[in-house]
Amino acid sequence: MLRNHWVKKVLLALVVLLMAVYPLLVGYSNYFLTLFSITCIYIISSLSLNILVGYGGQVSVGHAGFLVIGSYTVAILGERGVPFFVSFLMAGIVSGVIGLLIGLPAVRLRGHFLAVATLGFGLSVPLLVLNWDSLTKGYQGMAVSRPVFLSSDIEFFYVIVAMTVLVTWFIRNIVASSLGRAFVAIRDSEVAAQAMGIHVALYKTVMFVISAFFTGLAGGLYAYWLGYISPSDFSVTTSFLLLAMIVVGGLASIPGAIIGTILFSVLPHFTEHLIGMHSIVIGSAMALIILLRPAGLVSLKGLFKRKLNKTVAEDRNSWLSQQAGGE
Amino acid sequence: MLQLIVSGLIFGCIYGLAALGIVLIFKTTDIANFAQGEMAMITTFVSFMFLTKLELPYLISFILALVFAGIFGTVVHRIFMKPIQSAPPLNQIVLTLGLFLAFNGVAGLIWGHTPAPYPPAFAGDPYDLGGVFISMNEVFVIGVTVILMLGFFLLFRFTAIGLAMRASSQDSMASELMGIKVSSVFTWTWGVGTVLGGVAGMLTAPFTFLQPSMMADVLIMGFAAAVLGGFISLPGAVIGGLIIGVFGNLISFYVSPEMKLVYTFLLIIVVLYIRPTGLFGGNQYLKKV
Amino acid sequence: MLTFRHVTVTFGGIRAINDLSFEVPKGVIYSLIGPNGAGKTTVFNCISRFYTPMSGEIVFNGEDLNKYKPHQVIRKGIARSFQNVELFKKMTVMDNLLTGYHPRMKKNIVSIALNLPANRASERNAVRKAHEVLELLNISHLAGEEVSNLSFGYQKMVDIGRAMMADPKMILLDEPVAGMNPVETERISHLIVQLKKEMGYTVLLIEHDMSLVMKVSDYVTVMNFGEKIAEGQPKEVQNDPAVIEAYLGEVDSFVKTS
Amino acid sequence: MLKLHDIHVYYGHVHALKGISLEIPQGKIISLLGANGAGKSTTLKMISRLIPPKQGSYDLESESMLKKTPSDLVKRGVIHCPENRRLFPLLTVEENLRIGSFTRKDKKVAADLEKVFAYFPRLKERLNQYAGTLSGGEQQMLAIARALMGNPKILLLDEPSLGLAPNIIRDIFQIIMRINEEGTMILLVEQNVHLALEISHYTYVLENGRIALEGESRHIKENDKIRQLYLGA
Amino acid sequence: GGSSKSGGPQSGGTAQLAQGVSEKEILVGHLAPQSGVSAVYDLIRQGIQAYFNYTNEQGGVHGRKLKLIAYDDGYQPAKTVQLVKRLVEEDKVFALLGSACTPCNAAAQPYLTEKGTPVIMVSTGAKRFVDPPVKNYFGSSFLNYRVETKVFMDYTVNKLGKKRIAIVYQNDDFGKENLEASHEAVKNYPGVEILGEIPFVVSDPDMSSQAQKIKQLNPEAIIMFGPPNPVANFKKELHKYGIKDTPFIVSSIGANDLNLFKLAGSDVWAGTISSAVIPMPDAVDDPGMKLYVERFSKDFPGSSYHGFAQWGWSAAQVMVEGLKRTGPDITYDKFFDAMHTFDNWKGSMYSGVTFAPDNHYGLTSMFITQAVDGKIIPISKTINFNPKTNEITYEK
Ligand SMILES: Nc1ncnc2c1ncn2[C@@H]1O[C@H](COP(=O)(O)OP(=O)(O)OP(=O)(O)O)[C@@H](O)[C@H]1O
Ligand SMILES: Nc1ncnc2c1ncn2[C@@H]1O[C@H](COP(=O)(O)OP(=O)(O)OP(=O)(O)O)[C@@H](O)[C@H]1O
Ligand SMILES: [Mg+2]
Ligand SMILES: [Mg+2]
Repeated sequence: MLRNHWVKKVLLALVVLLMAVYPLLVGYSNYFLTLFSITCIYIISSLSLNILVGYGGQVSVGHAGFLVIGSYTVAILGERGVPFFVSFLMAGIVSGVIGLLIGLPAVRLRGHFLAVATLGFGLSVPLLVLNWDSLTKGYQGMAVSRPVFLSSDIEFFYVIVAMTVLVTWFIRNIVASSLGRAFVAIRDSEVAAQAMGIHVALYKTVMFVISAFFTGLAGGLYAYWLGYISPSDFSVTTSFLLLAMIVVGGLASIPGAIIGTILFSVLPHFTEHLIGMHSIVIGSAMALIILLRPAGLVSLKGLFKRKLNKTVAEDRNSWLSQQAGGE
Repeated sequence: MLQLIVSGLIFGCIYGLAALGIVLIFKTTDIANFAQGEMAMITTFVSFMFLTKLELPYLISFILALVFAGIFGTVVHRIFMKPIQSAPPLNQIVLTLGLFLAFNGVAGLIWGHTPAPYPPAFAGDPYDLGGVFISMNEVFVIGVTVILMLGFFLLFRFTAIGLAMRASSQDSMASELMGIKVSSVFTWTWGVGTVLGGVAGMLTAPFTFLQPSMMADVLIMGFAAAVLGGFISLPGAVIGGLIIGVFGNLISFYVSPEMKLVYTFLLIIVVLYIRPTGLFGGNQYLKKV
Repeated sequence: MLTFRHVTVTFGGIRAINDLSFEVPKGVIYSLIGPNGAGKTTVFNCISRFYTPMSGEIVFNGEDLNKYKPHQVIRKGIARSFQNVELFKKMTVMDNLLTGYHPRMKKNIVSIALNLPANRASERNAVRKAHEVLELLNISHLAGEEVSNLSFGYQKMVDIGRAMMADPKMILLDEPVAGMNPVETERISHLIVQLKKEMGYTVLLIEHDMSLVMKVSDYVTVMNFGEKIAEGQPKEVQNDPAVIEAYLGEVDSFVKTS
Repeated sequence: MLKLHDIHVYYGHVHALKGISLEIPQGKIISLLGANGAGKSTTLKMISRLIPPKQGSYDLESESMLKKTPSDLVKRGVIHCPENRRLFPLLTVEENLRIGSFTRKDKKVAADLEKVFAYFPRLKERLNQYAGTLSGGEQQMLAIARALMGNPKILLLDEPSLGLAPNIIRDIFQIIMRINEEGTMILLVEQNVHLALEISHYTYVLENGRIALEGESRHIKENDKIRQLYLGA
Repeated sequence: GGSSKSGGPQSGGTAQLAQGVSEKEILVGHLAPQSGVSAVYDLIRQGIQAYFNYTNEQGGVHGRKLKLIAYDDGYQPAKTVQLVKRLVEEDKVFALLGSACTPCNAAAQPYLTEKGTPVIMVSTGAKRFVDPPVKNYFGSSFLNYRVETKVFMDYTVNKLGKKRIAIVYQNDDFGKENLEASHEAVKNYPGVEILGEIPFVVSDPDMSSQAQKIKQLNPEAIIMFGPPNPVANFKKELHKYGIKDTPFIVSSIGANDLNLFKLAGSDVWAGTISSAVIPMPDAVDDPGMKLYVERFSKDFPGSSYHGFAQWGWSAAQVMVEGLKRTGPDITYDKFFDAMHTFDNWKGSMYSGVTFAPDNHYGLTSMFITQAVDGKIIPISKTINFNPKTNEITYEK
């Protein structure tokens, strides 16, 4: 147990170090920086979605809607001269507020009903953005500029990395807390959750808000990184992909969401030149991984955990015999 | 106005047909099959091969394509779905999403992305019924939808097979203990569901033209229809489709076409707010402690 | 402590509880028995506020419970276990218990997200309490197991343990020893007495195992068809002809349940 | 005549059954006892082939059942009434019973239906209620009734008395004896050890996935260790 | 914006060859969706590839072979930005050719402008890529939307003599830009009125409400901005309601495809008016066109050689001509200068290509077409548009 903890810490430190020196490793290539940044942005999004879907059991297939809201918030506020930190935070807050509005009716729905309601949200947001010309400049999209002190890509790269680490840490804390347990409790049994004093409707809403908040931040980072945002940036496909990331990685698992996201963000790098094969490769990857690892990629670590499990089982059995012999 | 409603009804039937296949598979296997539309599309392409390459008559091609669909569905179930039958539903759904992408890509590789005209079941000019135009083909679409809906409704309600299908979705382990071969039931359902999808595809293609992405929108509307109708009710699926078709057309005309989708989902959310399990969903999440 | 006054609950045409009145005094073990479908679990579900009576009042410590929502009941000091175990299946035993501690946790989102000392302290308290409960139930060795991997008997224990986490004033136990053998039943009956004596809980118990009911109860109410048909000391009730007729049955050669 | 020899079953890495050998001879009631988690339910699930054994042999009327599916066993009259009832909550009582006779082609289904209604009159009153809304005991009755509708030759009962009122328990055990007299073999898992030993002919006691003790029920009843461990002195 | 830490393309200098140009090869990048809903755009790549293959067989450009590096950006702007960086910084291409999707190109524009990589004949007719001229952006592979719209308006009013016009537009960047241009254009014609503007969504097969609206408005002419599928569906729907004779004018993207006769039905489609910068393969007897049809069908059998593929081929022709004019020592400055020497160049399938330092439209010459007897034939002489004066002149 203790050793396990230690290994984990070293691993984490290594990962953070790797993120820090990454630009050096790729020779400051802007392409590889972008690949990494976009991956980070999707990691934040998929971790947020995981709160809702993996831990809370509330299926959302419209999560990209929050990315749109976050990214347009910084674009619109930025254009009106609102300072960076404020607009960035507002990306989360506005998205969180919309999450609240969506969450309020959504708490009554379950399973596929919720899925289709959120699908509607994901489809509608880009349409609204497209048609609300006066605010969003419609089809033309909006330019987004970074503050002067973060204007170089390498600087902003580190902002994204820092945000990713920070948000991952927040989310880890949340899911490991009473809040996270309440989410899982709602997923596993609403009745029992109520009996434990968990206000199901409230917590479902909280889930939506937290999830939307962080996704909104991710949307903000996205807009800043690319410097331009249009209504076609996030479609339902994005929402589907986010869902696939967390499921293929392994639901209700932080490493799972991260692994799944990296897989689907980096895979295209190897398939983009295969004309017309892109969706075949992505789709087959989804199907095959689930076929081979129905519980997602993190379940691979079960292979290493074998020993541990066995000891628990043996413990129990020896305890039973003791009881049998002793009394 | 009347014309709007009639056109809405026709597209409603198409959404309803797509929804029927989705609901059928869901009702039995508890899986929302996102690959449904693409499987229908492939079936439609296959029927088109029969029509153009082999120059078979429409009816023969139609039937042969449905035979293909039945085999296709069972094979997909055997290869992809059966091995993960006991995985959580969401994982299975994501697998169907993967199939959706892969099938779409494969169809693009084989048949290309240029839209092709697909013949309607009945050619001919529309009839003018006092200012409302309706063609023979459209009448046919409505007829097929209603017949299929009724047929499957009766199957589920009154036959032992139907009962076994319902039981399998609720508790597959207990169903096994009743002597039901759950995975065979599931395989059959996938076969039949794919046949239903194929019918939807072949009736949709004259409107959307034949191309790999022909079912994208129809599938989304099919899901919307299924949910509106309660997701487990076959008549609900068709009625949901009709409501969406007509409502969408009215919004399109009186408000604006680009807001059709937004309003349609708004309608669904309002309905679900009042009835969280759709119009004919019944008590799906019933649990007594 | 808890009073039912003329409570009636109906489902469609069925009267699950019909004009039921009884009173549970503080600090006793009060048993509710009766044939299957008599309405006992429905009584629990009314107290938990999953069902709302068509008429009548349920008063707990002077407050009408009907004005609360299900999740508020535990904060009034009433915890419960479930007849068919209603655990959080994918959680470990420990996490199930910790969830039982939920009402007593600090819940400041900022403190949680930043994992501030206040949050950690509250988390430590919960874990300490959980270990105590595990000890009491004698299942400490199962702390790290996912509950869906446990056999039915152990799941029942976890279910009871979870209800104990909140340190309630009153605990509702719905058939706690169903699926346990006599030795295990014995252990649970010790535990129930302990709950009353050492921890000062009031226990409301539903159970079909008469050996347990007779042994631990201070007072028994017998229901049939949603109505009270008898009440009193265990011994009195046991010999009540109406109860024998409706519930216990003739004690013939091979039935030695009591 | 059903025979298990040296059966091993694993749940992932958990070794749940470690070499079980048991027999259900013609016309007998066999009881299977053991503490929580001993592997009783696992044994039944193995027999109905819901889970596969990793090792060992399993014969029914001298034919190996290792390659069979649950539905094959149902067709041969091995009916399993599982732990936790496993009713179909969204089917009505009537539909649950109908599905109990799903594989049967004989004409006696209607008569059997009347028979189970005679056993459990409460079910007849609740024909159109969803199984999921029945009370705990009513659900248990339905689970047993549903198993009986399969016209079992060998009936596997996993804690049939669970959650039932004492008078109904008595009824159930009488029913068990009656159908046994009519020729059905029974494998009974019970926590109600007194009763189980009372009505069964032969008993196996499971401990940690192994058979710790077996013998005629009346002898087992007298065994000191059993008295101490399962009967509560 | 991107940092320019690693040497950008400009650092080529005069002595050195430009990025992506080696002794043997010239690397050219191309981005478009190649799978999913918008996969038809892949035909553009096929057109380019076919012409590159042909050129390479002829010995290449000044002895250098052309190599096309194409990626699938899936119609997602973020992907495009990522991939443009990949093309420029990792693959080190010389230029980008014929990339599709307006928002995608728009997202990449700041980066490409800064890097200075030539962007030749983007496959979008949006104004922002050609006007005001950007140093390294040259032309679009199909007609500029606004130019086309102006011509349509002019043609409808002056040649057809219609004054009450209904506009049907696709509800996206393409349709809306055209709509805006229509409103601008109509101001020049007193007495002409836009009766209504009716949007539609490209993926929605149901065009009945739009047709109903038309019936209600009863216009003298209908101008529609959309791609083939909805256009065909709409025309069918109009027919159903008996609206058969009202002039129906459709943007070239939606009309330059013989497939439409099949999609809509021959008699339904007949009469439709559109414009073109390239004649339909079967409408003219021209060696260049024959070569195209032959080569394209050989390289991509089964692909449709109408429309998109033609644009790809012609865009490639323009680029190759530019490279030829640059001479063997290719630098960016020389290349840009060479591009500016195009003055109504008729060597490609386009009816004329013009670039000047103050005009990066490229395509300013077109003609009106009409669907007749299963063919799409020119019904006007060349029409020229002058971007400087906004004047439209009809060649006699
Ligand atoms: N949601 C419901 N819908 C319909 N009927 C219900 C519902 N809940 C309970 N009932 C009925 O109400 C009656 C009382 O049920 P309850 O669960 O309270 O019985 P119980 O006394 O706990 O029985 P048991 O000892 O068998 O658990 C039963 O007949 C049951 O069928
Ligand atoms: N699905 C499962 N996954 C992992 N382990 C399991 C699973 N089901 C049972 N087990 C383990 O297998 C062992 C035997 O379980 P089983 O359910 O057969 O016990 P049982 O004798 O029926 O107990 P009870 O009387 O409590 O029902 C137990 O240790 C249990 O924890
Ligand atoms: Mg009960
Ligand atoms: Mg068991």
